[in-house]
Amino acid sequence: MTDPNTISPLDLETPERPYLDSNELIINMGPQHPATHGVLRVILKLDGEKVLGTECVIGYLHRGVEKIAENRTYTMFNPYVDRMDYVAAVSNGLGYCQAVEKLLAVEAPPRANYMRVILTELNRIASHQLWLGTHALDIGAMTPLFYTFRDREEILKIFEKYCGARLTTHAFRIGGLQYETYAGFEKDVKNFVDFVKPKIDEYEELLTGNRIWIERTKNVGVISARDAIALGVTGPVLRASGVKWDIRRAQPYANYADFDFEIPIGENGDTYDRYIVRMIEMRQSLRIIEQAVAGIPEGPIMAKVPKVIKPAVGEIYHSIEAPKGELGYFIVSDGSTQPYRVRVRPPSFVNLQALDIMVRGMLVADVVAVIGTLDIVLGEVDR
Amino acid sequence: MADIGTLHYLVVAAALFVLGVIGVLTRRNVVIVLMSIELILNAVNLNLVAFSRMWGNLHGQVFSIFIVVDAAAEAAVGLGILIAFFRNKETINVDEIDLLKW
Amino acid sequence: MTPVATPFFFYMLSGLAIIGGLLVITRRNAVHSALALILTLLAVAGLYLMLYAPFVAGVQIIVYAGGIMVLFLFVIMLVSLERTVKERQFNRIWPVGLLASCALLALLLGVYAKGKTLFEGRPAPPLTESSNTQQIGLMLYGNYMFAFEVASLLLLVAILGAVIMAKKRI
Amino acid sequence: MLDSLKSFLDGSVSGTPGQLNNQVWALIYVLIIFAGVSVAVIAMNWLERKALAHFQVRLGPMRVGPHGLLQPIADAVKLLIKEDIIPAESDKFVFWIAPLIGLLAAFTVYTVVPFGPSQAVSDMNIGILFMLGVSSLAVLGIVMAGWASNSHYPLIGALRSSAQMVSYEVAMGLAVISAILMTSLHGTGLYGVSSLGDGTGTLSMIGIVQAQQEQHVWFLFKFFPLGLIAFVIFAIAMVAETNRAPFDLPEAESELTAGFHTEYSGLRWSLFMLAEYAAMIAVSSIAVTLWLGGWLRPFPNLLSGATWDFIFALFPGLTFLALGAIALLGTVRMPKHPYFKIQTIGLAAFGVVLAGIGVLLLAVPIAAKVSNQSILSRSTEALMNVYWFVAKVAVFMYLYIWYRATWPRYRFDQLMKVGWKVMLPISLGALILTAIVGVLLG
Repeated sequence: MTDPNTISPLDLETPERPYLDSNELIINMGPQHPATHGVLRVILKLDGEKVLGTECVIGYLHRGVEKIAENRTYTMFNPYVDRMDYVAAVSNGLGYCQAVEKLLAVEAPPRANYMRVILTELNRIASHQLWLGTHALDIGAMTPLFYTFRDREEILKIFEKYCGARLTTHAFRIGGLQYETYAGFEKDVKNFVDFVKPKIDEYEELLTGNRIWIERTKNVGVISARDAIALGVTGPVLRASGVKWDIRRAQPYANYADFDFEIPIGENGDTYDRYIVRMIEMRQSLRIIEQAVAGIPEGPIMAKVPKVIKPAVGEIYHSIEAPKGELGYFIVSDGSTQPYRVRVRPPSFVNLQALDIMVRGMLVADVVAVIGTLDIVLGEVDR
Repeated sequence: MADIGTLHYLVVAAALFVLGVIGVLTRRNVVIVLMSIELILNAVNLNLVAFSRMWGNLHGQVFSIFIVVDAAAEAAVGLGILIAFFRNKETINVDEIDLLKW
Repeated sequence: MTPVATPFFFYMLSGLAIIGGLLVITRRNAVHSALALILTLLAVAGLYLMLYAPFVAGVQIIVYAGGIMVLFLFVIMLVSLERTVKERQFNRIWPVGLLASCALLALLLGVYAKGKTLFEGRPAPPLTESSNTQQIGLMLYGNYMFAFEVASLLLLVAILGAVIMAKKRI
Repeated sequence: MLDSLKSFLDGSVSGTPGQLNNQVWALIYVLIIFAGVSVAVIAMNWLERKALAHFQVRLGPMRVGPHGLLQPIADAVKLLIKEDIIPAESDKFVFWIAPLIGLLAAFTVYTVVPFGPSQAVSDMNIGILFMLGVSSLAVLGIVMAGWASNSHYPLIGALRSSAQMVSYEVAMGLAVISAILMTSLHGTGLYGVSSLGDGTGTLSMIGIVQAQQEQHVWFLFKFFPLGLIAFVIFAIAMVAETNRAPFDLPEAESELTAGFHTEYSGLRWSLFMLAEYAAMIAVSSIAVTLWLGGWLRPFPNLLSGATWDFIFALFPGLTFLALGAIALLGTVRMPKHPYFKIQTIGLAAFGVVLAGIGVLLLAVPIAAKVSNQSILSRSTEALMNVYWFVAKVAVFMYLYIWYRATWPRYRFDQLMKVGWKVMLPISLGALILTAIVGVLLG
C-alpha cells in the first residue's frame, strides 16, 4: 500500500526498465474535456493506457470567495457561499449561517432547524442525483442522466416555491430563516418523498445489478480506510472505505440528533461501494425528511439577532456534513462588522487529493470513472 | 483481343514477383521490405492458381491457401521482431540492423 | 455462369495489381505503400475469381486485406514514421539489386517466350464454380490432412513468437 | 436491352440477376438497394434519435417537420453545405480516401444480401465468406482515418477500434461456421439429421436460407440450444464489429471525444455515419439470413396452405396501415394552435400516404386471391419476402437502440477479455458440439 505521506506528484517508481521505453506519453486531460466535470485539468502520465501518475491543475474557476468575505459584512457574504458548491447551495448556506450563529452564540429556533434539515436533505438528494447522472454518463450509460435530472427538477421546484431561486438559493439567514413556509410546503415535500422512492429503485434497476456497471466500478479507484483518513477524505468517499464517520451523527448540528437514520458504509472503498453508499444515503435522507415533516413544530423562525452583526473578537470553526463530505468554515472576527478572515474547508478540494493514489496503475477509462465517483464540483475546489 | 490464357497470368505474376524482389533488395524500411515479401508470395499464389486452372485440378489452389497461411505467420513474426527492434534501437532501417547480438 | 468481357477485366485487374506493386516499392511513406499493397491484393483477388477460384479469392480478402494489412497498418502506427520518411529510402547497393531483378525478369520472360507452346492449345477444362469450395474442403481434409495440421501448428508457433517478441515484459 | 428487361418481368424467371447473367437488372437491383439502404439509414437516424429520446423521457427532435420527421434531411443538408475542413498537418490523400473505403465496404456487402430467393444482386457461391471479407475491409477505413488525422485522440481511437474489430471477427467467424455446418445436415425438425444426401452444406446466402426452409427450422432453434448460443455470440460480436454501445470504445465520448473521426466534419463525417449505419444493417442481415430464416415468413411449414399464405400476405399492408394510423393519431393529438397548422397537415399527409401504401399492399394479395393471376402472385411473393426480411432486420435495429439506451460502456481490457476469453471459447465449444451432435444423430 502506498503511504500517502510519501507521495509526491509524478514521483514514479520505475523498476528495472530493460528497454528504452518509447511508450510513455503525457496526456493533458482538460480543462476542456467532457469528463472532467467543469474546468479541471489533469495531467496524465501514461504507459500505453496504464496510468503511471496524475497531477491535477486547478484554479480555472478561482473567484477569490474567501478574500471577498473580508470586504463584506457577515450578512452580505451569505449569498456568496452558495456559489461554491453550486449543486448543493443550501448546505453551504447552512454551514456558514451556523458558523456565524456559533460566533454570535445564538441558537436558531426549533422550527427553523426543522426547516433547515428538510431543505438540506432535499439538497443532498439533488446533489446525489446530479452526481449519479453525470457519473453514469461518464461510464457510458446515457439514460440515468435524464432520469435523475427529471427527478431533481421536482426538488428545484420546491426550492423555487420556497425562496424564489432554484440553484443558488440563499435559503437561510444568520439566526434562522427569512421566509415562512408557503402554504402546502409539507404536502409538496411529502408528495416528493412518495414520488422519488420508486424513482431511486428505478436508477438502481438500471445500474446496481448491471454486469457492465459492476465490471466498470468494482475494484476501480480503491482507497483504503487508512489512506482515506490520512488524506483527510470525508463524506461518502470515506464511508465507502468502511469508516463510519458522519458529522450529522458524530457532532450533531441543527437538530439531527432528533432523527433516526443509518449511516451506510462500504467495505472495499471502490467505485461501486461509493455508488452503493450514495444510493443508500438518498434513501436515508428521505427517511429524515419524512420524520422532519411529520414533526415540524410551530413557532418563530428567526432568533434574536442584532440588526448589525458585530461578533466579539474570536474565532470559530464549524463544520457540517455537506453532500460531498465535511464542509467547514473557519471564521476569525476582529470585532468589526466584517470578518477578519474566512477559510472554507471544501470537501471536493480535499477529496480530489485522493485522485492520484486512486488511479495509479489503472487505465485511462478508470480516471474518468474515478473523477466521477469523487463527486467534485469545481466551483468548490477552486472557490 | 486474344483469349486470355495461362501465359497472361504467368506474365502478370512474373511482373509482381520481380517488383517484390526489387523492393526487398533496394528498400531500407523494414515494413516496406515485409510488404514486398507479401508481393512475392502473391505472385507465387497467382502462378499456382493459374496452373491449377490450366490442369483442371485443385492442388494449386490448396497450396495457395497454405501459402496465405504462411504469409500470415510470417507477417506476424516479422512485425513482432520489428516492434522489439524498434523498441531497442528506435530505427526500422534494414541496413542499421547489423548487430548479431545486442 | 459465363464470365463477361474477360480481356477487359483481365487487363484492368492486372494493370491495377502492377501499378499497386510499383507504388508499394516506390512510396516514401509506409502507409501509402500499405494502401497500394491493399489495391494489389484486391486486384489479385479479382484475378482469382476470373480463374474460377472463388474460395481462394475469399480467403485472400479476409486474411490478406482484412487481417494481415490491418496488422501492418497497426505496426506502422506504433513505430513512429516521421524520421524514416525524411531519410534516404534506398540502400547503398540498390543498383545491384535493380540489375539483378531485371535479369530475373528477363530470365522469366525468356523462359515464357521459349516455352510458349507448352501453355497453348491446352483448352482450360471447364471447372464448375459451384463445387469449388466443397472440393477444396475435401482435399484439405483428405490428401492434405497432414499439411493442414502442420499449418495450424505453424500458426500457433507464429502467435507465440509474435507475442513473446512484441511484449515488453512477459 | 429491352429483351433482357422484359425477360426478367416474366413470371417464369427465377434466380438472381447475377445468376442469370442479366446485367441490366443487376444494375437496377444495385440502384434499388443503394437507394433503399440510404433511405433506411435516414429512417434509422430519425428512429434512433426518437426512440432514444423516449427511452430517456425526452421528446427528441420535434421542430423540423411534424415530430421531427424532416430532421434527418435537414441534418443531411446542413452537413452537405458545411465547410470541408482538412487539417493542415494531416495526410491529405489518406484523409480524403478513408471515409470512402469505409462506405464502399459497407455498401459492397449488399450485393449478396438475399431479400428473397431471387431478390439479390447476385447469389455468390462464397456469399457468406464474401460478406465477412468485405465487411472486414471497413476496419481499414477506420485505421486510415485515425492515422491520417495526425492527432492523438483519433490515433488511439483507431488503434482501439482496429484491435476490437479484428478480435471480435474471430468469435463472429466461428459462430458463422456453426451455422454453415447446420446447412449440411439435411434433416427436418429441431434435431433432424439425415444420413441421405451428400452431407455438403453451402456458403451461398440464398442456399443458407433454402437449407432452413428444407429443414423446416430456423437455425436459431436447430439443436436447441446450440444454434441459440451461436446466434447470441454473433449478435454480441456484431455490435462490437459496428462499434456501437456498449462496445463503442473507439468513439467513447467521455474518454476520446469522438475517436477516429474527431478531426472529420461535414460531408466526410456524414460518410462515416452512413457507413456505420449501413454496416449495422449489413451485419443484421447476416444474422437474419443465418439464424432467423432470412426471407421466410414465420411457420412456413407448420401453417402452410393457401389460406395461411393469404393471411400472412396481409401483414405488409396491415403494417403500413398501422403506421399510417399512428401518424393520423398523432395528427389528432397535435396542439390545436395555428402555429402547428402546417405540421398537422404534413403529418396527416404522411399518414395518408402510409395508409395508401398499406391499402395498395393489401389490394395486391386480395386481387391475386380473387383472380389467381400468376404475375400478381409472383409479385406478392417477392413483396412478402422483402417484407419479412426487412421486418426481421428492423428488430435488430431496434435492439441496437435499446442497447445504447440501457448499458454503460465496457473498458478496453474488459472488452478484450470478453472477446477472447469468453466469446471465443464458447463459440468454439458450440461449433464442436454442433459437429458432434450432427455426427451422432446422423
